[in-house]
Amino acid sequence: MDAIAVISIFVLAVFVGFEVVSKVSSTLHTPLMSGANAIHGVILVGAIIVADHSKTNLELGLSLAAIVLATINMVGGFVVTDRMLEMFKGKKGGSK
Amino acid sequence: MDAIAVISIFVLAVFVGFEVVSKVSSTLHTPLMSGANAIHGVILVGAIIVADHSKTNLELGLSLAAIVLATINMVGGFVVTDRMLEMFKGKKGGSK
Amino acid sequence: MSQTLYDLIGLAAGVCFILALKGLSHPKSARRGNLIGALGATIATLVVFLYVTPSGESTESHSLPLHNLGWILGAIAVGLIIGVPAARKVQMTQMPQLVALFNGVGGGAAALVAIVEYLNLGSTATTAEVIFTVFTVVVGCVSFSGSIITFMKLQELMTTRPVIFPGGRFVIAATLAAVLGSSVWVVSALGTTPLVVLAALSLAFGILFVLPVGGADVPIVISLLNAFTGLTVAASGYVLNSTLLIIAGTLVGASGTILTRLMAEAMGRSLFGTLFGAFTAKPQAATGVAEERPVRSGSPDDVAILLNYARRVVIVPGFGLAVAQAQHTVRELADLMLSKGIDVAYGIHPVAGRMPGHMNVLLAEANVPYDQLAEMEEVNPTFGQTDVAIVIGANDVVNPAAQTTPGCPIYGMPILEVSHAANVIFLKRSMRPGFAGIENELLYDPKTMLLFGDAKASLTKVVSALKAL
Amino acid sequence: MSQTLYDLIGLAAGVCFILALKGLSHPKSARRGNLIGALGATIATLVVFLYVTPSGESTESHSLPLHNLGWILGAIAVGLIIGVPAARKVQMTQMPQLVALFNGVGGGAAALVAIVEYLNLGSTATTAEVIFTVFTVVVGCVSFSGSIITFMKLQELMTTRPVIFPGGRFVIAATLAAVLGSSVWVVSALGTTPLVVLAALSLAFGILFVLPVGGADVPIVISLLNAFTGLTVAASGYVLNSTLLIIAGTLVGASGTILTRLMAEAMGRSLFGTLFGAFTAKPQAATGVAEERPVRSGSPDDVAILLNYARRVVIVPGFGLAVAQAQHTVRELADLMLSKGIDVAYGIHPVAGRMPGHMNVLLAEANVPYDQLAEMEEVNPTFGQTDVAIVIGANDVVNPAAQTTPGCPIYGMPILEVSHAANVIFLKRSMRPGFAGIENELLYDPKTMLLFGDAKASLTKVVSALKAL
Ligand SMILES: NC(=O)c1ccc[n+]([C@@H]2O[C@H](COP(=O)([O-])OP(=O)(O)OC[C@H]3O[C@@H](n4cnc5c(N)ncnc54)[C@H](OP(=O)(O)O)[C@@H]3O)[C@@H](O)[C@H]2O)c1
Ligand SMILES: NC(=O)c1ccc[n+]([C@@H]2O[C@H](COP(=O)([O-])OP(=O)(O)OC[C@H]3O[C@@H](n4cnc5c(N)ncnc54)[C@H](OP(=O)(O)O)[C@@H]3O)[C@@H](O)[C@H]2O)c1
Repeated sequence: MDAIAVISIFVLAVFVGFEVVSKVSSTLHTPLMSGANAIHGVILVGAIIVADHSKTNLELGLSLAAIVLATINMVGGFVVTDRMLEMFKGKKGGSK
Repeated sequence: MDAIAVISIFVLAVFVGFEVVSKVSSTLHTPLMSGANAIHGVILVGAIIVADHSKTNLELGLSLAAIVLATINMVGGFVVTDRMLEMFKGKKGGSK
Repeated sequence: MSQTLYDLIGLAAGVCFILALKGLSHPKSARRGNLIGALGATIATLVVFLYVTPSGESTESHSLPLHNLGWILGAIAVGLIIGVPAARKVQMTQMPQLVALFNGVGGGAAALVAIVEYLNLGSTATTAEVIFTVFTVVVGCVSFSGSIITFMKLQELMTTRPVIFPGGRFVIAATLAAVLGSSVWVVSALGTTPLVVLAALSLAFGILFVLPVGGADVPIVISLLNAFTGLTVAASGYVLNSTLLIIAGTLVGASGTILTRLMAEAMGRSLFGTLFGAFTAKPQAATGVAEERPVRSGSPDDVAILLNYARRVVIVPGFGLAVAQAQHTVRELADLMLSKGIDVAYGIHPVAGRMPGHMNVLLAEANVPYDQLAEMEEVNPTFGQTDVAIVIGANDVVNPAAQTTPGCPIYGMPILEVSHAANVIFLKRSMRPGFAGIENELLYDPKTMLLFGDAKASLTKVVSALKAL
Repeated sequence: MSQTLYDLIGLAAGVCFILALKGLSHPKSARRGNLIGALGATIATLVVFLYVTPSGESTESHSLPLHNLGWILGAIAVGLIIGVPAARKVQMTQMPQLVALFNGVGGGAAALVAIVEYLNLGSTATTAEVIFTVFTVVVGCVSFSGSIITFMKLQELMTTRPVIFPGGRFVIAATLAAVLGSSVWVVSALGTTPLVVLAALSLAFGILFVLPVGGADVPIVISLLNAFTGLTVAASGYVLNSTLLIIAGTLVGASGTILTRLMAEAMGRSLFGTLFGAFTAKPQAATGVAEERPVRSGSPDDVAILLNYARRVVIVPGFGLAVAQAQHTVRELADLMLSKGIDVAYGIHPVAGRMPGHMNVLLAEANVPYDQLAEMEEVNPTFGQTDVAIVIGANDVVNPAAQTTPGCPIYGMPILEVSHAANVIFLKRSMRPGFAGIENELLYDPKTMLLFGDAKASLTKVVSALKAL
């Protein structure tokens, strides 16, 4: 992909990120942070790619470590965000 | 530029366009339409490029026509939008 | 200038356009937003003179200056000479049609660019390029001819009512089929003839597509065509390999689509119904003829007396106020009433006039303070406590038919419910109906008083009568 | 799977992430948004097993399955086994540190990916790739070690107060300079050693960068590091030629930056001051020691009587409520007061607790109706008409020092002005200060009554006392 395409994608994604989040209420700051945190766990994809490319044991070891960390970030992040948000639905009332 | 880059740019620009405009009040519908209209006058750039590429008189004639139309769209659009918006500032009061 | 620098400047122009749209979405920053957009457009135009991306397939760069530079500058000058004075001199009442026109020429320009590039590429064009060219030609031409028709409708060069002829829907469907057929023809056979046929058919389709649209829906259609033109610009960007055009065109396409939906909502129309009006609407009996039924008409003095003893008055302005250029006079009246301790508000319908926000613009011109302008949702619940609703050159936006007569062209549009006020005064010149061409029952209501005459003249008389009291 | 299809699926995952952030910004759609994000992540992960883009320079494709497939699946399993239970079992009060930890491991993963790719590319790496690698390693390592420190602060494995040692600012500046220097070294010399040095220095810098941050600013720092990690993911995307990673990373980077600013605003902190605290703050005298001054402490019965005769009560929950897990008990108290005809509202400070929205989450867990939760701006003007403000496990968020003591760690933060209420009741266990470690003058105010003890136990006693009245 050529440089200008990458830069364009970057700039546009910056605007999307800014716009989408710019009016969030403070109640949602934490789940939003946690959800965004989970999203960058998609580095897992990168970790898998480099594990596939690995030619030495060192490379493989490091990339497996990256996979473990990225999986924790991604899966843990989505689960913990979901748990937080689950509590927000409380409105309907009813017993715990 | 490869296809995926073009598609990514397109998709991201769609989101930017949607997000940016999604909460505009009805008072600004017309200036916004008119301003967006002026923006697509940037096809003038395309018209200049094809005028430069033109090899036959037919091509040149058509691209000059395109330049005229695009210039009208772009410049006229920004001027008319500015005139509309100028009136919105009226708040401060004072005589006309 | 290097390719990368050129591209980066193009991207900067694209960012200007994003900021422009962002700015235009907020009253305070709107004007600056527009200027940022103009800046972006200027940068983009200037920089193209310094570097021209090699077209589509060919990768050879070429030396400056551009070929045909003199011609190009001349054409730009012609465009400026036509465009700037038109934009400068147009009256407020005619802005909507000017916007329609500008949009149309933009669509035309995009179609022409696509055609020239197609001729230029000849047999070297890739299939993707041909497909994008076809798209641009079709949509650009539809936008061009469609906008011309909307221009004529708004300028009242032709009827503002839906033009529906027997069998029309079949003609439209057939034209659409022909457009699609010749698109396939262009892609498979290539060559100039199919493209000319395609362009001609698309122009015809644009006309047929807009003709059946009712006058009230015209601004929605302008907005839609505007979004279309944006997409054609994006498609041209692909063919010309210009990131800037892709970004700018897509932005306009996306924001235009949202805007179209928002406008349709504000007018209480379904977008689908608007667009496929031709397929659903039946030819209607003309209902626009004024009937001979008794009405209560009054003198400026009668109006002044009613106002003088009111505690709360709501002024409902409409298109006629713009025609009569009576915005300053109405402000004078409002100030006079305020000085007499009367509670005065302006009830602003989102689609009063001929463009959304028309009344706001008009009254802002007369320096009416914002806080006196009440939006429809705000003012409707207050009509019950209102002594006089004075309707100045408005008609459709207060027409109860929108609530009571299913099938009428404005059915479903939210209206200003002036009939809940104790008294209604209409200032208009005749019994002629408004834009939608339908009778307004409220004119015959016993609590309605009509003051005939040009709005400005009538208002001036009312003001002096009120002063004299 | 063809490259194009693979890329398109990646783009679809990117769109999922956009929709996820969009959803997360609105209370109603937040949960669905998170699930859409999880869906996108799942798609992206599954599809990478079907096709692997050739890395950087090399363009040879290779046949499936992936090399080292078993190892890869095993590592994922390990990650799941660690991550899922941790996320499932963590208590609400510990979520912030868990988020910090997850963020840190993400940064670490990005740094590792960059290092491996660098080793793999060897001398074939372009300068751009090396620069992006350096960026990823530096920022990823800073994010990793910084997050670990924030985790330790929040988990109270170390002091929550700013750690400032004499000359600290020079050490930090020197480390930063060393990081920059070794970055240049990596770019110019290439090779493994410089990279290892760079990583080590970056880790050290992350620690030094976060140590001087005051406890109250920790969530801001987490958010900032989160944005940083996003950017490293985007940079990895460039090196690995993955549009998905570029989009996802940039999204997180941009939204994280905005979020950081919003959070800093909500806490009344300047972002600059927070980040460069190390360079501006002076070592402070410890103020966290409880003084020996008279306070008015009461019994549960005293509290119940005060409440019983109040017309309006505002409940101000804070971190202690979360510690004591007293959300159900507080609801019981509120319901009881309501049944006695007392006007009850919860005054929610945006940064009460240890994460923004902590109190909302906690009280929602106890099914407290939304309409009883009043935001700070709403509730502050009503304290004048409030008979009793009952502060349950909160301290900093009601500490007048934020308004009166320039230079104290929370100076400038908007607070809940409970001192305007006729009576203030504090439920806490001791005279120890809150998170920011500063004395609260309000505790010594004559109109303040203290009820010492664990919040849940105290509340239970108050409820039974109030029932008995
Ligand atoms: N705002 C938009 O975006 C937009 C755009 C296009 C169409 N529309 C449509 O336009 C209509 C707007 O409604 P509206 O109530 O504002 O206008 P209207 O329904 O068109 O009514 C205008 C009224 O003003 C009177 N009038 C015209 N010139 C006048 C003058 N010089 N002095 C006094 N009265 C004068 C006309 O009656 P006489 O001829 O008897 O004087 C007419 O009854 C709606 O149907 C709307 O859907 C709106
Ligand atoms: N919300 C966020 O995003 C966030 C994140 C990180 C930091 N912060 C910071 O955290 C602070 C939040 O303020 P806050 O007023 O909620 O909390 P705080 O200032 O930390 O005060 C908590 C109070 O609860 C009491 N407490 C603790 N456990 C208790 C228990 N089991 N029963 C009864 N009382 C108990 C403590 O006193 P005893 O020990 O005497 O009982 C303490 O005074 C602010 O400084 C804020 O800036 C906020």
